[in-house]
Amino acid sequence: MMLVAAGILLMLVAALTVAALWRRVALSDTAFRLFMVLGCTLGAIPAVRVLSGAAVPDVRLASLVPGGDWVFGIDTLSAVFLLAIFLVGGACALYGVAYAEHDHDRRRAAGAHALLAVLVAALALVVTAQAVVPFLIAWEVMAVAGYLTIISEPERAEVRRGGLLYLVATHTGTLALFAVFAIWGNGARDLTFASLAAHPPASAGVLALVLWLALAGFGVKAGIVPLHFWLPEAHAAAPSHISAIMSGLVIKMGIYGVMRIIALLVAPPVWFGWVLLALGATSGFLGVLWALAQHDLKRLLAFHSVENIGIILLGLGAGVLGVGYGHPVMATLGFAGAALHTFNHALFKSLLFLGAGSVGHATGTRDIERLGGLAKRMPRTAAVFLIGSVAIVGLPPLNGFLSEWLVYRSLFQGGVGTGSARFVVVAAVALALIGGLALACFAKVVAVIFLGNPRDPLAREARESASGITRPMAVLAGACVVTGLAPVLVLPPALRVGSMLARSASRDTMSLVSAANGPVTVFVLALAAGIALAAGIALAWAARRARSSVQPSRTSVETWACAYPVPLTARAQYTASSFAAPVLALFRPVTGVSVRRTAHSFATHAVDPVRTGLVLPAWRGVAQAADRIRRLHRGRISLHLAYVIAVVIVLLVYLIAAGGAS
Amino acid sequence: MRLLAICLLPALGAVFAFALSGRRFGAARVSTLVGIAAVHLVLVATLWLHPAPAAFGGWMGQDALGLIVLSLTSVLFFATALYAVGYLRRERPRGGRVFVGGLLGFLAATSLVALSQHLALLWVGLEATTFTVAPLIFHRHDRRSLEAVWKYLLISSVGIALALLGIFFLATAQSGAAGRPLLLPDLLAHARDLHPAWLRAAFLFLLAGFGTKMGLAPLHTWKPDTYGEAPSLVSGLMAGALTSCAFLGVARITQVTMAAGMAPFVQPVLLGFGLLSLAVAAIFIIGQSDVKRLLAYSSVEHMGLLVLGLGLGGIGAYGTVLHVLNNGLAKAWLFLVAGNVVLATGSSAAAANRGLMRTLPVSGALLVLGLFAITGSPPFGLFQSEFTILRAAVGAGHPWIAAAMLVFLAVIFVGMALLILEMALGDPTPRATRARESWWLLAGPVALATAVLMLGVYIPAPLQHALASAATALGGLAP
Amino acid sequence: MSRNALISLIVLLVAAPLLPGIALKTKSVLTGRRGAPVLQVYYDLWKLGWKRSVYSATTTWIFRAGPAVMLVSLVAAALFLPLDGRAAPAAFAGDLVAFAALLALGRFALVLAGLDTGSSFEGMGASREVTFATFAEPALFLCLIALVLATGELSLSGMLGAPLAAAWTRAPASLSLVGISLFVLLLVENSRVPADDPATHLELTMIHEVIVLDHGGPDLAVILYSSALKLALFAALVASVFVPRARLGAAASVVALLAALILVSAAVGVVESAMARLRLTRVPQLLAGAGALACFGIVLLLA
Amino acid sequence: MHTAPQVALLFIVLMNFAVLGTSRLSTCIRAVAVQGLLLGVLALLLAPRFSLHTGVLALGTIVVKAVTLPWFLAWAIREAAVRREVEPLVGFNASLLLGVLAVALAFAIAARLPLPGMQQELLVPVSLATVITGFIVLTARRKALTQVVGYLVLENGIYLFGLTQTESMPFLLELGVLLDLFVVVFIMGIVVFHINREFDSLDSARLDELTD
Repeated sequence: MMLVAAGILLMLVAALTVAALWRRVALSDTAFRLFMVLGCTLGAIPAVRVLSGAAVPDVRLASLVPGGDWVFGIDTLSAVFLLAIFLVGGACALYGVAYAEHDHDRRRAAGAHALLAVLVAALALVVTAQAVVPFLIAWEVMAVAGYLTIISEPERAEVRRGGLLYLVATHTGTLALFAVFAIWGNGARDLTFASLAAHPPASAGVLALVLWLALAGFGVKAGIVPLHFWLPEAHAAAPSHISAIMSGLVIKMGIYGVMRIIALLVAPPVWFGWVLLALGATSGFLGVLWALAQHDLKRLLAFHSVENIGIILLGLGAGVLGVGYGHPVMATLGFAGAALHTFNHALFKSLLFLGAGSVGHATGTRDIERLGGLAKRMPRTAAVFLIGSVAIVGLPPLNGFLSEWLVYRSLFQGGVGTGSARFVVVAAVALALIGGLALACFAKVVAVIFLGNPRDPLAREARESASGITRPMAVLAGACVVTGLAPVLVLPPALRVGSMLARSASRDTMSLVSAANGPVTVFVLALAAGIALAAGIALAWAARRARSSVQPSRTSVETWACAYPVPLTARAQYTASSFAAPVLALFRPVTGVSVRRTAHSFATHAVDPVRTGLVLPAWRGVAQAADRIRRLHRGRISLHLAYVIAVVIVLLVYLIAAGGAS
Repeated sequence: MRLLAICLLPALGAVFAFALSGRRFGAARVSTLVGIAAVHLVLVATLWLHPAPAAFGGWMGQDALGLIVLSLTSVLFFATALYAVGYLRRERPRGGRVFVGGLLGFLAATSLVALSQHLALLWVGLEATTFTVAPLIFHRHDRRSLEAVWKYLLISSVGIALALLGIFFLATAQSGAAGRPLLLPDLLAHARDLHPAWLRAAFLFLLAGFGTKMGLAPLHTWKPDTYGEAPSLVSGLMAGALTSCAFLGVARITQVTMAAGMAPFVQPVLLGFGLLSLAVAAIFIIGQSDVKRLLAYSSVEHMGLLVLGLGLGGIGAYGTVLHVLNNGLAKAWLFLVAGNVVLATGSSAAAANRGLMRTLPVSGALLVLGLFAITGSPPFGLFQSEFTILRAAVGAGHPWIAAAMLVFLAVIFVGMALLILEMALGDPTPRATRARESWWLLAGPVALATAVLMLGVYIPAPLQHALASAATALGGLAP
Repeated sequence: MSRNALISLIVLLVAAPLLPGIALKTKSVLTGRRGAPVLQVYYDLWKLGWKRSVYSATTTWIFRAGPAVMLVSLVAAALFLPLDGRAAPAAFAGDLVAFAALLALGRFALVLAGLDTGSSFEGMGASREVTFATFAEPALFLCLIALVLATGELSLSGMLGAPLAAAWTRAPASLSLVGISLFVLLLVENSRVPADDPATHLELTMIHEVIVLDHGGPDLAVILYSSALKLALFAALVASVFVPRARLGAAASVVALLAALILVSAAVGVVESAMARLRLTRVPQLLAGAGALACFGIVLLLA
Repeated sequence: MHTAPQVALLFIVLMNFAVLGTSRLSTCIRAVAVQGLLLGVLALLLAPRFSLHTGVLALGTIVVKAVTLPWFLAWAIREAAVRREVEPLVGFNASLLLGVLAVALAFAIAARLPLPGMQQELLVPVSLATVITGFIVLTARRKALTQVVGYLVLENGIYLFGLTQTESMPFLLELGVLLDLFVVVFIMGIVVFHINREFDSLDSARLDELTD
């Protein structure tokens, strides 16, 4: 734990140096890069050690404020998140420095870097805090640092609105967390997680209240539908490397919270599992559907975070049901799937956001309808974005498939079991539908942005981003590929987390690890065999052709346009709206899409139905009610004195009533 | 002997400052203000190291609760004095004499309230604060401050009159019992044999009287006008120190009633006032457009929290006493920063002050951090006290009160965030250039901000001990 | 990886192009025409193999990689099917998910390759392909879930192998429902008549043919072979459900496999001759119908 | 002999009604002056034995409540040149009615609060009645000066109750209370003077610029 503390300290030092010497750009940038990389690696070491089975001693500070000692420690659950934090946090920090290299306002850039370092440090503290008070303090510092990084360009009204929506949502969530820990810690000896675990809520009613409040509090941060309304706005407002950290890490704290609550509860109730399953399915389905309807790249990716949170919840739900119905294997696989998907999502989602940032940086716009043909102009960004897309859709060779496979595996394990756990298997259909929609969405994104002809001069003049920007993306993409192709690296730690949450005996985990490890390697071998077979045929065929007199292929031809005399213009291509229209038509009531159809153009505009239909009207209602009450209170002095007299009379009546009673 | 000095020194200073009429004595007046503030702070600090014996025939004494309020007042006054140096240099007020005299008189009055063990003496001190603050509110001599001071005088005097009636009721209640009349130690010793009917009446009227001075809803109507129109440092002092002294009055009578075992009678009233204040603050904060009026309603909210904590008992009492300290420091910090804003742009309306982070970077940052502090976000002290009060609400078996408290806090956060963030972050009005912020105007708020941040993370041992004994005195217990 | 499984795999890979020919042959015979020879697809493959491939200027490496990735994914998917009725070359608990994901990978590659050309026809095809996929995947999973519930096995080898025969005795009704819905799935996935008409020439109505409009020469050959292989995979799936071949001998199982494939493609031919194309918006309802059948099967099993 | 204090108490209640009923400010001020005088007399009557303490106290009361403050208010009237409460928020007859109700309420409350060892059972109800009358005048009138008069009536009611505690309230504190009262009313007078100069009318209803 000391190393993590050292890492965090280094990051704060990085923040201070960049804030102090912001005038000397070169020095502060290199110092910042050095400290951040050093801090992240130092912090990552204990995480890796814990994940590989070793134990790291806790750090216990005497209680200086009410609420018992401050304990910090790393268990397997925090280790997974810690590793993701340091990996993605470091990459985003380096990307941020390169991104702001030629930013004219040096003061603001330095401020942004310092805040980013504080945000990563706060994230590390949140996952290592093992007591309520430090957890809540780190939680709010993370929320506030997140807010300040989001509004790095405050002059734009859209940024201010997005930031405010984020801040209000997280603060309300934090208040719900206050209630959770106040209720849970009511009878406990002190407010450390250990004593909370030793003293679970007594009655089922209190447990239900605590769980619903925890779901609300952590759900707002994680972006579970319908509490996700702030997420797209905040991501659209923030600079891309901040959205990467937001989506990759900050919303994962919501998931970490739910997992920590499950870890603290000896036996999470069965209904909680079904609720998680239902929320996961709705969040997943609605998240990807709304993503399909978006044209703003960052909003689209933000909605996809909601979808992936849905998938993680499906895993968690399967885990809780496994524990509830007494299926340790199902529980372990479910939790392992959830933990692994959280880690994977942190990797490929931040990769996609950095890619979006690179595209935005080069073209200056986020609206994908105006892009196209960037693969030729920005080959490295295109390749990396493609890797991210394949991973997020969960297609075989990469890590996204691995974690989705674990979740599927736990759901099917339920089906094979006996008793009412068999109904769990139906959730697999929801996951399949989500997968199908995700495929549609990312086919659209990749095709509309990178393939075909550029639809706008902006896209035509785009240049590849500097190496400082593409290098962190390459690192993340590499991580995705490695974890995808070498599951033996990632599966054992994930299963170790799963068994910790499912409280299954370690003996089971080892058998499970071998059970899970074996087949996946078989899968990779099968894939390799397929490639080898196809390559063999192709080579043999190419050799025969080479001997024959077939001319080489021609590449100067225009795309075939049914022999139309004029060559195809960019307008002939399918746009994002037209590509997604048939799918959205199937789910019209839920998508919040408004179609604008004129004689010569077709465009859809999508708005988040929860935000416009539920949250904003609710707030307007409260404000109007307050306004009406305020109008009763005009400024006249006699009215104010009348209030004083009214109080005196009420107190006198109370005196007589109570006086008589005692 | 030191207790007398703590009260008399500022009084003499006030007379001395009042005597130095004319502009050429301006520097002398200001140096007396800062000098006396410093000496007062040192004297109070010595009280912490080795407590002073009771003085003036037992009428003045030092107990945990009084000491906390006294040190809060002294710290706030010193910060405000530093601020006043910068303020008076920039404002060049006509009545500099009245201004400094009033401030020092205010310090004397509040010190008297904090140290008095005799309830009537406490009443006289509190009444004295009313007429020392009145000329300060009327500082700008324009139509709006005239209306503010008239409303303040009328409502406060009516409140104080009710408190006087309460004190007479208490005296009658004690007529049967042994011990010197109206002296807190004796009252507490013989609490059981006070006449119950009169004690109840005394509690209610004292609560109504001091509640008006505190600004509990619905007796709060003078607060937004007064804090809105008075100079910011005066509003800061009133919101931080004056309300704490008024709360001290309520705390004294609660001590007596708790000792007399009347908790079932007392607690519902306190809870009622607390929730009503939170509700009124929430309703009036939404859509607020003036930052000082916003802070006034925030003060109503925090007074509601104080009384709520007191009414909940258990660790709620500890939360309340800690909250007095936190709220005082945070309120003064925010009012001083609002003062900077008003000094730079001449108006406290949100519309006129957009883009503060660009024009007044340090004040803008302090304002945004202040928003998080005053709404009880964790790293700051107010989170500790509000969280303790919440835990007390759950512990005392009032889940609905805890729920209502959280809902109101959420709505208040939204209202305040809407205003303050729009001010701090909006695109600056074109003519506003980056003003140079003088060090005098920033020293106070920065010091107070670090104090509030410290209290959020670390409570020093002597303070912890004082808080615990104050909580037990109020019928609660330390967490 | 028994010898028999290897032989069945090779038989499948070789015989794949035969199936579209048989389907076409049956359709033309039933509609009173001689129709193209059964081996027509082999001739096309050979012809295309020797042609020069032409690539449009707007395309990138994705256009060239599309067909290759599709072929590889389908071959890998074939490895998981228990073609000899007992065990697939590669099998592990949860490989049904891998099978579905490989199909999805193939589809993703094809769609991207199509969109790379920047022509509206490919865009149209891709959009429709993706729309049908959103319903096809859940339908496929419903069928697989039903098989899991029926046989209590988690890998395709188990589900479609020996335990399936025992399962038939226990729940014949639900398994037949699953078989039918798999057959409907086959028709939609391989763009057979009710969903799409392989013989049409009007690009606006095509789905699969229009995605590959710009592919030529060897690329088109690979794509033709891949789609034939995909048809063979689905036919094998349907065949394994209806005709459990676990108890037959080594040679007998291979013959049985071939016979089943021919039978299924003939059935496809019959359906093509009997029905006309559905309107585009009806196809999702058709898939939903297939899904409903599978759901009904599941309910029967769970009840 | 105890009838004399009762007579004085009855006169105080009469003065209450005078303040409520009259529309002329000068009558109000004279009524308050008489009340102050009666308070001084009562202080002497109620004290068990005449001592320097009670003598100085009574004298102080008379000087402050009966002489200086009314004189100061009269000066304020001349300064502001205002004669009459034009149209009060609550009509004069309605105020009188409220006054009667106030007395009834006071007696009801006093019945529930038995004053231990109190020989003068009339004193508590009268003081409560005066307090409530003070409230009525404060809220029912628009002129700032009338509101100050209302505050004085309120203060007299409380002071009247204070007389029961002569032996428990040390001398210094009585003076403190008197001093406070004097200074507050003095400052109110200055503010009234400013209101008159600013708004050239004493109608406090005009003071409603500060709203949310």
